[in-house]
Amino acid sequence: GDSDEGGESAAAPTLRFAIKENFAYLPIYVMIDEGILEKHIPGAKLEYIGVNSSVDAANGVVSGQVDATIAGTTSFLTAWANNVPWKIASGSSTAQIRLIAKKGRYASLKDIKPGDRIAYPSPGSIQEIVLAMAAKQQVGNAQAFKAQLQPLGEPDASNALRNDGVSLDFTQSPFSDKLLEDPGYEVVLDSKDVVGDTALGVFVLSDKFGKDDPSLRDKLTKAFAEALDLITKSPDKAAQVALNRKIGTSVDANKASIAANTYTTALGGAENLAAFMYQEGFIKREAKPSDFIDQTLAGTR
Amino acid sequence: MAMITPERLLAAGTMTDPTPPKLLVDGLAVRYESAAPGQYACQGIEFRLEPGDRLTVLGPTGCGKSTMLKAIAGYLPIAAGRVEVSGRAVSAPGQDRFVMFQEFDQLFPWQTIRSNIVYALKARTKRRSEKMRASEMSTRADELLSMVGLAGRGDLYPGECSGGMKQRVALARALAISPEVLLLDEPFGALDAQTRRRLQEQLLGLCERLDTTILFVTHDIPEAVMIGNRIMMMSAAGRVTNIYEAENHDQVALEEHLRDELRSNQTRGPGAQNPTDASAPPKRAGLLGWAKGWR
Amino acid sequence: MAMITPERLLAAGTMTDPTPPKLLVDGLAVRYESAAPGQYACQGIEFRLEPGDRLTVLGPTGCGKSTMLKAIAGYLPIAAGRVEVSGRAVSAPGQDRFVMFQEFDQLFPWQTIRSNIVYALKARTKRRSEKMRASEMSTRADELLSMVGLAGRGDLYPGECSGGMKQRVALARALAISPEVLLLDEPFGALDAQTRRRLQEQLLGLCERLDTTILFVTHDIPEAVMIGNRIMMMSAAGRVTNIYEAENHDQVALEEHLRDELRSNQTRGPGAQNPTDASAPPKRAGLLGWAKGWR
Amino acid sequence: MSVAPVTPAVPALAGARSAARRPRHDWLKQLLVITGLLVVWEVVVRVYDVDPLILPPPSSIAENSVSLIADGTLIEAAANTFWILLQSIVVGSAIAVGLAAFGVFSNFGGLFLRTISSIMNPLPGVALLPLVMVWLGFGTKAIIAVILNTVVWVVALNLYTGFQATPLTLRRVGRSMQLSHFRMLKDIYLPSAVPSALTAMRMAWAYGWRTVISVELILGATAGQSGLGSFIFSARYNYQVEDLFSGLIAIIILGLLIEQTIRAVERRTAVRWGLLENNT
Amino acid sequence: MSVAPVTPAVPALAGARSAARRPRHDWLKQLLVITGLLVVWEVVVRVYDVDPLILPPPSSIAENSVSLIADGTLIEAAANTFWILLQSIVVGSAIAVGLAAFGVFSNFGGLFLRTISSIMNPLPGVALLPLVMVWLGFGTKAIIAVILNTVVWVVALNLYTGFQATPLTLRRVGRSMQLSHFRMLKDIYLPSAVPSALTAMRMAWAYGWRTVISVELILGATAGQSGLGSFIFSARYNYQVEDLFSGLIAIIILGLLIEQTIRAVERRTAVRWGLLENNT
Ligand SMILES: Nc1ncnc2c1ncn2[C@@H]1O[C@H](COP(=O)(O)OP(=O)(O)OP(=O)(O)O)[C@@H](O)[C@H]1O
Ligand SMILES: Nc1ncnc2c1ncn2[C@@H]1O[C@H](COP(=O)(O)OP(=O)(O)OP(=O)(O)O)[C@@H](O)[C@H]1O
Ligand SMILES: [Mg+2]
Ligand SMILES: [Mg+2]
Repeated sequence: GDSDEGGESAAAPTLRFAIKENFAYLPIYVMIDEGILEKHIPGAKLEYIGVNSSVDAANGVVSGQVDATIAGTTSFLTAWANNVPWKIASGSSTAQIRLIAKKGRYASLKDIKPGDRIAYPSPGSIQEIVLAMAAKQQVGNAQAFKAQLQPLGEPDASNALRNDGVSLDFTQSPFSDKLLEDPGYEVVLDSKDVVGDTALGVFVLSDKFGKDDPSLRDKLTKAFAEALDLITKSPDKAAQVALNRKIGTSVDANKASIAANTYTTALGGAENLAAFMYQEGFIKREAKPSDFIDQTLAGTR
Repeated sequence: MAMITPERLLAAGTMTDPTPPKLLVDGLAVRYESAAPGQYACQGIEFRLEPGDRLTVLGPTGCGKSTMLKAIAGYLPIAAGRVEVSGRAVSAPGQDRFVMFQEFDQLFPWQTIRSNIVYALKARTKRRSEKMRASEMSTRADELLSMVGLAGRGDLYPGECSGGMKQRVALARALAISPEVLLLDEPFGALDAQTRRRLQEQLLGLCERLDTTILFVTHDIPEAVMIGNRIMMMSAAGRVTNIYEAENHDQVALEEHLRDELRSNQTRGPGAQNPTDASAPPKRAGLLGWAKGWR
Repeated sequence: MAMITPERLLAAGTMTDPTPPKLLVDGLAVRYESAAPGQYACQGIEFRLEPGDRLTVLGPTGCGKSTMLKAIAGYLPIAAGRVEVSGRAVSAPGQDRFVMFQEFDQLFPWQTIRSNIVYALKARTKRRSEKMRASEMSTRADELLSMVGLAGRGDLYPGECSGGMKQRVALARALAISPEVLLLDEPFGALDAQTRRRLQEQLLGLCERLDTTILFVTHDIPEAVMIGNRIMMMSAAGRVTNIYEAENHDQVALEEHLRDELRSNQTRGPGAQNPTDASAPPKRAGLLGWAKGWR
Repeated sequence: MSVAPVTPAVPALAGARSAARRPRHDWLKQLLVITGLLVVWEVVVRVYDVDPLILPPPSSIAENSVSLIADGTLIEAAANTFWILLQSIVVGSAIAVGLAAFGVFSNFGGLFLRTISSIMNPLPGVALLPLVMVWLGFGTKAIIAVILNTVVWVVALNLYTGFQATPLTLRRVGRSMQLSHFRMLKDIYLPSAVPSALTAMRMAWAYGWRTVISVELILGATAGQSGLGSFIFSARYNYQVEDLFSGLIAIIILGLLIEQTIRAVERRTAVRWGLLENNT
Repeated sequence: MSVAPVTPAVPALAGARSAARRPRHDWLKQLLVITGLLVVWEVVVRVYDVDPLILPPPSSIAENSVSLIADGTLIEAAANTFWILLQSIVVGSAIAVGLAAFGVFSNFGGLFLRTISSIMNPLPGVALLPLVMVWLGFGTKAIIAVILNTVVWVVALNLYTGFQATPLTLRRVGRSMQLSHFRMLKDIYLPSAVPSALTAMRMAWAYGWRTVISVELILGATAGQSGLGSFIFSARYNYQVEDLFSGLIAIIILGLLIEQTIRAVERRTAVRWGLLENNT
């Protein structure tokens, strides 16, 4: 179509998103399915690239097949520190991550005994870093629980917690919600108490994206911000989008999951996370916000 | 030429002998699954062998001799009739009968020929709860090997043996089992005249001393007459035509008679399919002419 | 008994005949890898065959007859000497020579016996750029089958054939290839006297009409004398002892002589390993006694 | 010669005893085995009181499967994945035949095949994925490439063993007929390796399924086309355990159909030719 | 009889021509193959200018590997995983021998083996994981269970084919000797199935490695003991691509050593007995 903003670009651009069917990626689905992207970049061709983790997405960025995705902040930083050419365009969500255990066993991290196993998604994930920060605060040693970590995807981790395969599960919604429906479980640690409102999911653009037409980066980021806005204002619509995309089981359940997160462009606290990771040796490259946040987009956020 | 008359067939049903025969075959018929319905590879086979009997079997190629042997050994399902060893009806293989096959691949290729025989000795002693030390077994294996002319070659693998050597090892192995009834399928077919003669004599000597009962398939008429105390002739249709007592006949006349009978047994007979009628000298000029024109 | 003298060996080096012979074997020696150093399965084999020559080979079991055939066919590396077909030195297998093996497993088990022969016909026509329609091939295959007494049985698989039937199919296949030199390893060993006689005659007739050169290993002395226009005798050590021209001798006397020579060739001879000396009648009372006491 | 042949009477032959030995109702017996397994499953689930989130009883899976089949979801997903797998196995087997032939026709080839397969075979998908993604992108081509790496080695190694075990005499006959390498392969090595080849097919399908299921999640969750792998994973993520098992049952049924096909081929070839014992 | 035997003179035999045919320096040739592959790799990386985050050149991997070996990390991880794999393969092969024997000794057994393996074999790990965790928890036992599911079917199917292909005559000899089922298995079926069994071993190791690597991450990163799988995965998640490849190279080297062992066994058994052609 002929839009006032994109009129000069000769051919319609192709946007390639690395996605996965879960709530972290909801803003991208909403941006597309609610016509927001079409409004900002008319006629854009879309390609979806299913990924299993941020590592796959990063590899896609390296090989030039992925333009944009949502990544965990810490996963992003690990990749960035290893020279993956991508930058944060915007915050996405402050997903609520909770360490859950059976009721009455752990008042704080201090009660965790050496034999207890803690399930978490994968090395380098937000959970690992948040746990390290909490360990530093509560026990005085960031690496205190390193040897007890059990990488375990969901829903295996929740099932393992139910069956005493692990003692604690560091997980996010909807899995945490599902567990907490059962009064036999309680939250031992909430990410909010450790890192506050830090954006734990970030919207990331490949450095190569928009080489020919730098305005695309700007347009896409604006569209993304609008999608976040829509999720916050009309969670029903967003819940329906999720369901259409085979995420979640019902609109009501989805609304609850959406409510558990804050979808916002704010990036507050990412600097602290980066500094902590560098300080504790999780990354080897000193991370200054000006290096990993797309400065040209500062105004759009 | 002397007058030759065959003995009556020793049908089991008509017998009233109180001690059971070593081997009784009564109305045996065998049918392969893939064969046409009603077509038997051998049929109506009837004979009885007393201890020490040596029955040699003659018959045109493909007439069912090996099939009969395999059925007696218990490898093939019996379509009709029965087989008894010392009065026990048998339908599965057992150490009371042991077969030396016509094929060259009956030795275990993963054992030296000595070990092949030692293995048979072990199987035998285990079965009969006898006791024999390993060194003793090895010695006996070597004795058996030297008996079949393979002294000092026990370390060869079957794959390193000539055809005739393999067959001799197979014979030695059968002797090692020392079964009640020895079933031999053309055991000397791959041997030169000299070695063959020597092994025939060895076998005869052994049978006489041990009273071993043998069933011996061969294509060599003099061999049949020399080895057998009784000679059985089969027709192309897989039936027994006659059984002769060797001692009742002049050897030369019997051989001549058998030659004639074998000739007349070449076709499958009335009612059966007639594979070819080529007992006449080759008159198929057409066929030869074809081959000539073709080169 | 007539006086028998062997012909001189036809050593190739002494020949000045301008036309090359059909098959020239000159100083051939073969050694198996697993054999002791310096031990040859056959050695010093020398002969030359003109078109239509039929050389039959006799020798004690395990003396190296099959080995020699396989080396001439090009399957085994030659340790010394050379093999020439029509003047061309050969070291790999080819359609100019074709082997019928001693073993029973030489047919393709996945094809009916007719298809086995049709396959050979195809290989032949392809090689010689001849043309033959499929239906024609099938007809010729059936002709060949009926020639070996298997008319109407072309649809059997090799696994459904008796030993003798398999060998006859193998012979028919070799004839289908119609090579310059036919190498036959005991082709009639598994046949009854009657069928054997018929096939001998068929083979002779065919060879005479087609001038096929054949090398024919057998254990049957009368067969060797009947088939061969020349007869070669080998010793246990794998050497040629003598070659006889059949037409120069009285048949009965020659057979008798060959029998004697075979007897004296049983041992490996001076310098070679002597596997056993059991040509005497079995006097091994110890061995037989052992077996007796043991039952 | 005055010999009257004495022909013993052939007893009346029922013919039934040996005729009934042929393998019949094979699938019926197989059904029996499966029913047995299902009963064991149902009983275990009930006796150990297994959480249905971990292992639901077959009865409730069956119910669920019926509805999934009715609305076409399952069949479409299975068909998509099956099609990809079929392509991969055809291509992979062709490559494998080439490799195995190279291995058997040349000494160096044998060494090469054994070396490269002992290098490539144990490499987990994680090592190949980045490369595959770079060179083939994230679509069907990439999935096929990863499955190929599974299929090729299993088929090539089995075929190579089968080729090597071809009886020497048969190989010699072929050489004397001066068959080309191609004809040696087609007419001698392959028929004689049929038992190994069929085992290879069995395993290629099995490992192919495993691979396609796990790879689809990573590479194939592309919008338009959804296969059985994505179906299973999304069922798993959404705690629709019955859906998950319905997906697995689709795999199993396809696997059994393939087994029946292979078995039929086996009976018509290897068993008929006497290369394999027939014990159905 | 006055026949003077005429013995032709045997020409002087060098003996060298045929003696040098035995397979020697096999590993040297293998090294050559591997060097060739490495050179191809290095050239491809340089020519296509592949990002080292995706595929580093062998030279830099080598450097990295040396330091990892020097500090013991790699060797310890490899040893841990190898040990688990070895145990699984021994146990798995034992089970497989039992299944294959059951399959060949009874008609029902054959049907059962084919049915259950065509059910179990294609099941991806995702289906088994929840059950394994419930019943065996985390740790070595669970890892072994998952690897067993890989090993058992591949070995059982190959052995079953090998058993079935045992020549009829040899089986008949065994039956006439009235060998027990155990002896039939040990002395007739197994030796005759050695070529299939060795192929099975090759594949069991290969697929075992694949499985252990992916399963270790999920089930086995137990506190004290860290295996090659965890090593590789943490390398991958931390973008230490050179570490990842060093881990893979450890797998490859172990794979080559195993191949050499299997090859030696093969030469001493199947090739020596004439069951397999020897083309080294
Ligand atoms: N496995 C089989 N399936 C079907 N038919 C068979 C099978 N084996 C043999 N036959 C058929 O049975 C008949 C008898 O075969 P058998 O092997 O008993 O003959 P034979 O008398 O031993 O012959 P030979 O002297 O040639 O060895 C033949 O017509 C043959 O075609
Ligand atoms: N593959 C082999 N490896 C090692 N030695 C072998 C091999 N094949 C045969 N031999 C040996 O070579 C010698 C000759 O064997 P060959 O098969 O040529 O004998 P033959 O004359 O054909 O005997 P037969 O008449 O018994 O068939 C024998 O001593 C045998 O042990
Ligand atoms: Mg027979
Ligand atoms: Mg021979």
